[in-house]
Amino acid sequence: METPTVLFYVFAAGAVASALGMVLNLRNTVAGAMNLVATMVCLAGIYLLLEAYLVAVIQIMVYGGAIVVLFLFVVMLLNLRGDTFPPGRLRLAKVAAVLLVLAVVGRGLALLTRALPEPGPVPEGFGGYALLGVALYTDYVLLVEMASLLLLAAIVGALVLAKRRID
Amino acid sequence: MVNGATETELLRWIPLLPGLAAAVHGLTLGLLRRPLSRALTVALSCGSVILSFALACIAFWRLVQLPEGSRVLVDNFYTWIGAGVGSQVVSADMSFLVDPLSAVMSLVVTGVGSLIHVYSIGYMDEDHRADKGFQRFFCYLNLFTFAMLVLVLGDNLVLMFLGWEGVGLCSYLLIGFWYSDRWNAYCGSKAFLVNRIGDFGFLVGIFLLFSALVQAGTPAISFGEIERHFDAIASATLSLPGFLGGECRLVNLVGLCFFLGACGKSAQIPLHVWLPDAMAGPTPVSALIHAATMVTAGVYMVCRMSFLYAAAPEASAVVAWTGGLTALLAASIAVVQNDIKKVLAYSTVSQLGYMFLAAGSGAFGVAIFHLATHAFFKALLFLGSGAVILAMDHEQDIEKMGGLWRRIPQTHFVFLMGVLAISGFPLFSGFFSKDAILAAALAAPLPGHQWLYGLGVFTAAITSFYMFRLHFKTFAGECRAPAEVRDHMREPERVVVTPLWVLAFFSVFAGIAGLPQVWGDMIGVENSDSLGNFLAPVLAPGGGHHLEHSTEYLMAAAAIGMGLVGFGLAWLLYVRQPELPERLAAALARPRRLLLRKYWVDEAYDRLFVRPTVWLSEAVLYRGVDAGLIDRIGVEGTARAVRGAATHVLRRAHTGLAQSYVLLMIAGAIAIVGYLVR
Amino acid sequence: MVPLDHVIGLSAILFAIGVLGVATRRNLIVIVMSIELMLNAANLAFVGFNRLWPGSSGAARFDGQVFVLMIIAVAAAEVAVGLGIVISMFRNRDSVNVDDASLLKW
Amino acid sequence: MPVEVILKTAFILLVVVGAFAPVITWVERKQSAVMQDRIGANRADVAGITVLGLLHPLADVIKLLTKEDVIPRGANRVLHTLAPVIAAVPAIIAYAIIPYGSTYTFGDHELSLVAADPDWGLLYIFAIGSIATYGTVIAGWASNNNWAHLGSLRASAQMISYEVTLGLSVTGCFMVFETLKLTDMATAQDTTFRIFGFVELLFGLSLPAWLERFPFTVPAWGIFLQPLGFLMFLTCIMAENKRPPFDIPEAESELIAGYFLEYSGMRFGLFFMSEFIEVVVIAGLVATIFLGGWSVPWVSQAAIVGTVEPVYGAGFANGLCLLIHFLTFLAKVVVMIWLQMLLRWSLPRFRYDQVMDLCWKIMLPLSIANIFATGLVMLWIRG
Repeated sequence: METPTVLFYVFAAGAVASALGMVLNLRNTVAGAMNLVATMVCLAGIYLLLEAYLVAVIQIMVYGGAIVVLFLFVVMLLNLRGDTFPPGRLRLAKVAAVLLVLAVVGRGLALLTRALPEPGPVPEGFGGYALLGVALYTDYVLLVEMASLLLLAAIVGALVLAKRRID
Repeated sequence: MVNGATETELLRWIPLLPGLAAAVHGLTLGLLRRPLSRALTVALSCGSVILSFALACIAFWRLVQLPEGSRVLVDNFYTWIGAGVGSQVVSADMSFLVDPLSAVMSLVVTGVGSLIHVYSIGYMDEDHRADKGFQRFFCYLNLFTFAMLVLVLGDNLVLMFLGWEGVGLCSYLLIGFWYSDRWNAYCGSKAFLVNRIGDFGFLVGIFLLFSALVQAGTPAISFGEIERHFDAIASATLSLPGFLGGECRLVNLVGLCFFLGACGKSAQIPLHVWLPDAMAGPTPVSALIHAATMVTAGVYMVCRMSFLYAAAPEASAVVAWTGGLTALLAASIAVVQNDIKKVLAYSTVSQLGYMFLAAGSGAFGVAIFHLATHAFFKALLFLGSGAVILAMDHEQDIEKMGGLWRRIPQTHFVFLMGVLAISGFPLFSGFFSKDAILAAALAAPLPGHQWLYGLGVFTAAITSFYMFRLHFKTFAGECRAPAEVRDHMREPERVVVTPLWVLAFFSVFAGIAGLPQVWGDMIGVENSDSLGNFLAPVLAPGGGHHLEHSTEYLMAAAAIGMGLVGFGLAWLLYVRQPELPERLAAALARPRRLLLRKYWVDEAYDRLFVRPTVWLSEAVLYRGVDAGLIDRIGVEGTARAVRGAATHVLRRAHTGLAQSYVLLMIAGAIAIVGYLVR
Repeated sequence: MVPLDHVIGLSAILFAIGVLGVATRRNLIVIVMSIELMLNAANLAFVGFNRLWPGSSGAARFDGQVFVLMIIAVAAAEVAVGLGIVISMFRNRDSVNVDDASLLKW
Repeated sequence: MPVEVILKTAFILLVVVGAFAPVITWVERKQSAVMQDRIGANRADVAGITVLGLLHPLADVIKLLTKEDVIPRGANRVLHTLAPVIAAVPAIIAYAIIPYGSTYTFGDHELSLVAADPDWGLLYIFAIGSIATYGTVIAGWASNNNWAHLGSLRASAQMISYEVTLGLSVTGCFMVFETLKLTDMATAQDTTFRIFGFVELLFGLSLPAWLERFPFTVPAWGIFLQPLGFLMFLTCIMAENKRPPFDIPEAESELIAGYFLEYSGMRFGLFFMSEFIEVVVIAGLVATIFLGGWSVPWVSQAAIVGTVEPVYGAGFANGLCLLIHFLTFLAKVVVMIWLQMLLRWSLPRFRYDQVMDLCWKIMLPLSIANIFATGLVMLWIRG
């Protein structure tokens, strides 16, 4: 196998393992968050292999650098050391859900055996910041504006939600 | 877009300047909730309108520089509404057009508008009512100027309609400017509603015309395009339901629809009822909107569509006859009015009737000529009456005036100039324009054109009579005002009087611009009708037969004679023998009552339209449909059904455990995806 | 060459893991993290498909990658609001257990 | 993998990690001694030879390596072990993309003095920097100590806040140089611009003759093109490094030592080292983006090579050029390190709210204004 293919499987295994690590780590939220970071980094590696360079960097910058740090920040702010909850009331339903999801994923993976075509060569500058930036500020400029508006709304919303009321 | 037109970016600023000023006013009033300082308001408003006047002058100058055949300036600002594909593409552009017709109109609008803006500085400042809103007034006034200029300069029907509605709105706002008085607000609503009827007609006309053009395969909405493709639909017919007369020529129908719009805006029978009540607004408003500019929009529109009316003789006949009858009826009502502004209002209706008489007779240029002269002398008369009202401390009843010529001589003099002009005193502007109208009526290719001429001449006599009656009762004789008013009476300040002098100058001399050829021949001037010649390329040629010069001299003599009769009668009744009118009133009680009640038109409308509508709204629509159907069954019924379902069924699904909802959601998603993938 | 159907398969697996996290974990923070994981899975699919149809030279297509950038922006907004909710819930109910957020039930 | 890359990597590691960082610890000691009017850092000796105190770093390493490695009770063992690594690795690998020389032609071989030169250049630094946050945050959390906990809370807030402004402050440079690649940036700065050129642009006049006679040219360095950007970038990146005056996560007087309170031995050493490595990285970055990198002011590479080549041949010319460039770059880095030391020992520590206010209320609006102004000027100049 070529190097990229090997790397892909390495990253894929890492991503799955760390994702499972996040979901199954019942005791330690911080460890879960660190697993999430690992997933993000693995995915960024896969993005690089898929020649989506800007997306890969932004994945690390935003997900790794901002979003998960926020999670950690909140965990630390609330000082959540243990994650022990009283037994829930939906255990049977949850088991059913797990089985259902697994079945569906299995079915979905089975569909993938009719392989996708081999990707062709990419054009010059594909995935680089220059072309992507041009695309963002011409074809997708409305999207960018909408995103900015959304972020503004989120900032305001988060402030209103989280600010301490001063009586 | 007109071929061979000269592009210029100048034109957009003519309407935009007042529009921006209005926007600034509106924003400061609406957002800051604190008026700007008086000086700033004045500078902004008057400055913008005067600048706009200057731009209009520049545009006019450039237009004149162009060779005669291609005197068209356009400014395609941006595409406002685009529609259609391929050969069917059509767009209503935010595009302004200055051709001779709109050049004259824009000069009148901005010129008279500037003077009235300046006049308003003084007039509104002396207004001491509780709800005075100096800046609000100027805001509306600017907005009006903007809308009027859009109407005049718009190069397509849609844009014209935009301005058309805009001026209607401003008219409403300004009539009800002192809205704390319910009567004013009522008058504003009345004007608005009556105008809506006309607007509806206009709109239907636009739709008819457009759909006909689309069916002919040449969709067009701008005037130039419509005119170019007009031949395709000139002979089209439209089948109407039987009770409406079956087959009908499309142009006639469109012409009538447009004329209905013009009736509403220009207060012609049967939609004339709003204009006298519109006098509830401040006097500058009456002068600007309800005398000089907005009410003439109908005339302008008919002239703008002159090619259509030229091809629709039946519609033209209706226009001419409506105009003639309106002229007569309004003049007759004016004879008995005692409110100084009401007299002028009816006089305006009457003069507008003259304009339509001319337009209907095919003499569109003459209509515009009279429009311009009327704008000057009627604005002068209104502003003069405003000065009188100011001097009389807001008294409008001429029964309580009299003898004012000694106390306010300047106002008296300019007012007299206006009276002479409107009465058709020889060599004054009104003389020439009215004479031209009468000549056009006599020469019109219409059934009963002699009768139309007779109507016009008779109306001229009445006009002269009521105008001199107004003048004598206001300025002559003894002062009947209360002592405290009489003693404090003085000439208004300079900012009020100066516009009057300017307008008086034009009232007297504006006739020269459109001196009919017959008088030109007399004094040896070639092509003396410079206005008519200037306008000729854009207006459809009138179809009337030519009149002999001798006939025209005779007609002029007749008109002068009629004017003198009216003057003499007024002099006899109100100066010579002031006790005679009362005796006459007693003797002619019934006709007088008919005139005082304005031929019972308002009452008839009230019975016929207003009350049934109110009843229908109240009993059927409100109690039946709204309260019964929508509220009881629709709103409350739905609520009850939902509540019932929720309490008995849906409550079970509400476990309060977020994850149970998540599970349901996942199940749903799996179901959907499963269905899609299968 | 990266096998694209395995990329899509990985995306599906990660998404499923995220769904499991949302469905089974009761820690609100972990639930939000699992949602992030699901978004990432979608991103992976987008990037993969974009790689499959990269456009031609001079006319490169970035629909998938632009989508990913937008999803990242949305995710940032979502996290900000979501964690704001977590904090306010912790402040009011002294817990991050979703089962405790049940005041509005019948 | 080509040998060249391995050699360059080894060179960087040797210079930066092996030489610079230890020396800087010594420089810091000396600097503090100077600032505090004492002699300082002159005791460590090998057989009586002190070498100006340069042996102190060596002594430090020996001490740190031999100390007991303590993991406190209740700490998360894995994360506690992992944290210093996460902190140190990004600092070291960040240096990979900083060019310490231009591209030189030897025969048919092109030698580019940079270990890695990805298209997305500076974004790499941002990505690395964002990962570095975790080291700090995890360290405080895993220590199971309230002071450490507070320190990492502060650190996380401070670092994500300043990352925003960091990116925005340098955007002006992206716009001016029209690239994200650090090598391209350095090359773009290897030129000059006429200081009064804007007069011609602004008024459409040519310069008066008496002014024209002076060679009023300035190196086209980032610091002259983006003075505000330079100040803000320096501030932000120093705040990212959490050294005084931005050391509120450590804040000896309040939090004892902040997030690495519970670390000892070489684990502490890693935190300690990464801080100094970052100082070098910062110096290198700032020198590259704002001080022209390897470029010699007023003398471009083409000028050097063009002058020497006819006399001594192409190989020698390029070699000489390489040497000059590398030394220039080294000099700039040293200047920037000195500047950081000076600031670190001159300014008192900010309060926490001051740090946040500085970021969100002053730097963020300023950096956005800078971007707008840059854009406007560029539009104006380029029509």
